Amino acid sequence: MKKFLNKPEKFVDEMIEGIMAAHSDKLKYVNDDLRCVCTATGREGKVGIATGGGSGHLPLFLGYVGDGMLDGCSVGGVFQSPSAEQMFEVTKEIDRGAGVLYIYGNYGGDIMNFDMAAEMADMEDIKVLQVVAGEDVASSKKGEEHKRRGVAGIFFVYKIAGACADDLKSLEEVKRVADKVCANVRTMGVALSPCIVPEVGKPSFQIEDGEMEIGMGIHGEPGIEKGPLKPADEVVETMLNAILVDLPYERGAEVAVLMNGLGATPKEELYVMYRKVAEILKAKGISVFHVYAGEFATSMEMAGASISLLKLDDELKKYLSRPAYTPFFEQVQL
Amino acid sequence: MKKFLNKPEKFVDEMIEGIMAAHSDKLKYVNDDLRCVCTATGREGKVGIATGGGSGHLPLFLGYVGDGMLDGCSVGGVFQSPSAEQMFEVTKEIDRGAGVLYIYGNYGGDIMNFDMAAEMADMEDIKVLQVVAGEDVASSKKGEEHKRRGVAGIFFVYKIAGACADDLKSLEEVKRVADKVCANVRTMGVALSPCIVPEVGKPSFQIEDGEMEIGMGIHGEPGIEKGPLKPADEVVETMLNAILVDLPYERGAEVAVLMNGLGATPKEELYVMYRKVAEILKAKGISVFHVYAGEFATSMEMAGASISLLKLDDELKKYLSRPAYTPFFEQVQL
Amino acid sequence: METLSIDNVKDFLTKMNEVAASNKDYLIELDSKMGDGDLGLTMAAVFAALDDFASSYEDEDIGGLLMKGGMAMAKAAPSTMGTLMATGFMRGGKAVKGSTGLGVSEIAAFWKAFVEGIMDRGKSKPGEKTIIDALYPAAESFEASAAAGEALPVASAKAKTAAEHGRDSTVGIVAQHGRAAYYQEKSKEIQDPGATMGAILVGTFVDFITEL
Amino acid sequence: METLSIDNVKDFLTKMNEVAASNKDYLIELDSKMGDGDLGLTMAAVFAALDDFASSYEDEDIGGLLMKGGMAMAKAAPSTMGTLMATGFMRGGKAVKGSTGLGVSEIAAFWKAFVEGIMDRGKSKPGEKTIIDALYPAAESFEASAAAGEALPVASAKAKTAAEHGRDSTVGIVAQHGRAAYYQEKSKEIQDPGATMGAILVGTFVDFITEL
Ligand SMILES: Nc1ncnc2c1ncn2[C@@H]1O[C@H](COP(=O)(O)OP(=O)(O)O)[C@@H](O)[C@H]1O
Ligand SMILES: Nc1ncnc2c1ncn2[C@@H]1O[C@H](COP(=O)(O)OP(=O)(O)O)[C@@H](O)[C@H]1O
Ligand SMILES: [Mg+2]
Ligand SMILES: [Mg+2]
Ligand SMILES: [Mg+2]
Ligand SMILES: [Mg+2]
Repeated sequence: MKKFLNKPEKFVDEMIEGIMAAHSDKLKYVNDDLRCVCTATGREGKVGIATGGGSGHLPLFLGYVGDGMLDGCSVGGVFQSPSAEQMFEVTKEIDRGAGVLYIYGNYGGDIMNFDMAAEMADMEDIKVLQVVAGEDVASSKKGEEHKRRGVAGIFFVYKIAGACADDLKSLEEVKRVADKVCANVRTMGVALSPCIVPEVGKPSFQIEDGEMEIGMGIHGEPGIEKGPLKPADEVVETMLNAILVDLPYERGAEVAVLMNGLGATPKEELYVMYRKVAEILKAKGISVFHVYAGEFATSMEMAGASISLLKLDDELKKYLSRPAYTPFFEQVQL
Repeated sequence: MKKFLNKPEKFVDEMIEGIMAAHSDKLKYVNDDLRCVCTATGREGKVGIATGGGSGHLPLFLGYVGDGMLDGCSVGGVFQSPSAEQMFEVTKEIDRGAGVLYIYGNYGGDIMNFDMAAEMADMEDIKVLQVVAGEDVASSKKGEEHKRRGVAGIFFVYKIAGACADDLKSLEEVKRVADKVCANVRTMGVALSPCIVPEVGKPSFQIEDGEMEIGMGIHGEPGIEKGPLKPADEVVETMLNAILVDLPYERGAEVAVLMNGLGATPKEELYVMYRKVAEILKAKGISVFHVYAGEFATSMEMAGASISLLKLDDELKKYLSRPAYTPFFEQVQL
Repeated sequence: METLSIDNVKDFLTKMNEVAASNKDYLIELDSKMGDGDLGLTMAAVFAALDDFASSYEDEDIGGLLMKGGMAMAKAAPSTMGTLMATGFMRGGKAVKGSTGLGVSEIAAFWKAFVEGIMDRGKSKPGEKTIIDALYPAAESFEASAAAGEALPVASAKAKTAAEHGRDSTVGIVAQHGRAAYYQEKSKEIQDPGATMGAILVGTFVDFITEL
Repeated sequence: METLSIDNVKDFLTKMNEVAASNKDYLIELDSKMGDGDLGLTMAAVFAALDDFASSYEDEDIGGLLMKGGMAMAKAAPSTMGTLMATGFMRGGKAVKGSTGLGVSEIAAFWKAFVEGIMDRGKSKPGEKTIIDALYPAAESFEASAAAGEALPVASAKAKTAAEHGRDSTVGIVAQHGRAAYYQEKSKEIQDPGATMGAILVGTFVDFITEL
């Protein structure tokens, strides 16, 4: 294991301390719990948006806490859910009377704990609604969308729900918009190499030399196609076609594209891939409103990428275009 | 070699095509040469800033072409200088009568070609001045600063010179400010794994299992300390102390810090490192104005990081704080 | 003895704390086969927190004790089973809110709500190789006994057997939840750690009653 | 024959184009030992571009021909030697701007500016295992001959020998520029490809003159 760290068991805490040391002007701890982070300044009457999940996916999840996006986040160990208690503490902190929306990925531990946190909040009369993002088309077949894992596409849910809450819309309204994003976003990933959980010290899954695994999850969950690494154009075709038929995205549709690097894969390769994405979309008569390319949801040093497509309408476009400003993500008005 | 690409010899062109497909609203080619890129819209009377260098370092160099930063860039093959001719074409395109400033890294091939381009520009009465960035303290000892390689610190030169040019300052003035940045920035890097030039197909240098190389250059140029990977805190101490004594940065100084990932190293680790950086700077009475953390100057999938410190005065602070907006870098007013 | 007083309940919680502590290593070993091995630690932690809370509980509403005790457990340990156990006590307590003594029917109501709370929280049902497989039959048995008007000792004995059978039934089925599910077929031959813990919980409760 | 007319110069450039082409594989092989092996390709490309430009050059200013020819070479190939050769012709041409015939002293001035241009561009000097090691002695020799008023054939013969000695002198010194420098000690025993090309250039020029 070649990583810049001190003690593996201190990895997450020291990472958070580093983030706080760098961005204390924007972020603060909730009652001194390193694993509970929220914006330095809340806004009265605004719906609070909370997320949470395991570490090892920066900018997920903590990185999207900031202006125009999220208000708070609970941080778990590497690939582990934070506790219901921590989620509840964040909930209390960010509630400004307008209620709190939970947005998180479709993983058993997280669901269980957020449900629990919601129950605790309910006991203290804090109104909580939940949106569970699951858009990885490789993780479950059509018809079983509710079983799909949440991956990079959750970025769009954060961005758009965040802008909507920023408009001081009601909790129900912010949830409605967030659900709309979930309904219109699809993702497919491909992995080239595994990653190492510091406390484990060795890869918890393998990808053979010269092999790739299409559809593999960000924790190494098995994918749908294992085999020799193909040329970028072929890989993109397989991924994008699976995405396109799933929603489906049809001729005349307008989309936002997210080219996401899993960690080790350089931007050069993301753009080689995007070249083909653009070619295919053009041929299919699907227009691209905006392209995001970079690292939005990672698995530490894992090599690989994911492609996400969000089908837009005027409302989603309006909120996607709004400026946002967090320590990990900045966007001017599009 | 595990990379998303088609033919290795098409890697750079297809990468640029992808970038252009994604960001054609901001960038355009100079007379249809893929390797010559500039902003879609120039500004009359503004000093043009051009850079250029080899590919494989995104966001360097192309990625900083945009509002508030650079006007044009010539792109070479992976780790190879673009041609003087391409630099010259970019120069002609971005000259708006106020002259053009070249800002590039201290590498033989680039120097030779930019000098040549300047001579060609001179023959066509375009006023050109040059700033060569070299701030890697590991690459040459004190007293031989002129031999130092330019690495991630060039980001600060781009950002500040770009803001200055945006103020419609004169060519001489923009150069003065850029030189001031060069004089006040220092960088030190550490590498954990090599990278592969697509056309070569195998690593052109090695780092043994469990080993690190402090001071290694972004093309694998030999460093100053080779040995077993140490705990992050020790690595940071070695790097930062070398930086601090070099300028030197003294008690009371105010700095901007750039924590740069070389490619495969995840943000989690950059922040574990920053935690120690903040601790050391605090102990030394050096205050931090702003922290940039992410991938600013990479070597494709190389694992490693670099730390850059820029000593600030009011002028540098003013320009550093200005907003900037390129396809690869966005900053709101600080 | 036909009804449990709040002091009986508190004594049970103290005993359960001891039992969880003494089973720590056993549960760690079991959970290590196909989990992350934390089960022993979490169980010791949550039942210590519950006992701790109970000893400082002033009111005489047993439901409140168990419900708020569940909240205390939730704060003590994040892992799946910690959250599920906490949920069980919260929901079970809610079901007997206001009672100052627990008879067979209250006890049946408690376990029924307990297991349903876990099923609800875990989106799981019997036969999926989880703690449910031990708790569900036990709850059913208590319910039947209550309906048949059986005495507490009799009802208890039946419930314990039901829980143990349920635990044993997890051998031979493929895990569908938690980390074990990643192992698919390989998970078949292993006795589910959660179900094992479930049987320990019911068994301890029953033994406590019979010793009264 | 004591002075070269513009047609002589154009003929020389045509011959140089042929020579570069015929040395392509040899130079590739040489540059492959410690470089990227492109030298043969670049040299063929730049001299083809130069010859091409010359044939379409109308004016009779030899300086202008060589200077603008250098510009044309620069566009033809990006690698180090391409840029350096182009620089040499641009600077050399500048030095004899306006002349319609080249005598020994103009030729000396041309080579002097040629090599100084390269030294300036490459931030290099004699003894650093580069093309300079071949060109510098040749330029010096022409200068001396001009000062001594020697005839062109005599001056040429001396210059050629000087260039060859210079080329040979690169064996045994460690490379300080370009890719070869990365090899440090290992680069010692190899004859510098650039210096080899430098000697070919001067040699071809001299042979051309003597054959006139
Ligand atoms: N969705 C679920 N519903 C009910 N029980 C579950 C569920 N997921 C896991 N379990 C139970 O939890 C046990 C593992 O608990 P624990 O070790 O705390 O999990 P982890 O360490 O993976 O968080 C399993 O043996 C199983 O009985
Ligand atoms: N700074 C320099 N000054 C003068 N000559 C140089 C310099 N650097 C390299 N050379 C010459 O260039 C030759 C290599 O040319 P070339 O193959 O074009 O380089 P590359 O392929 O690395 O760009 C070397 O043999 C050397 O003679
Ligand atoms: Mg990375
Ligand atoms: Mg990367
Ligand atoms: Mg466990
Ligand atoms: Mg070469």
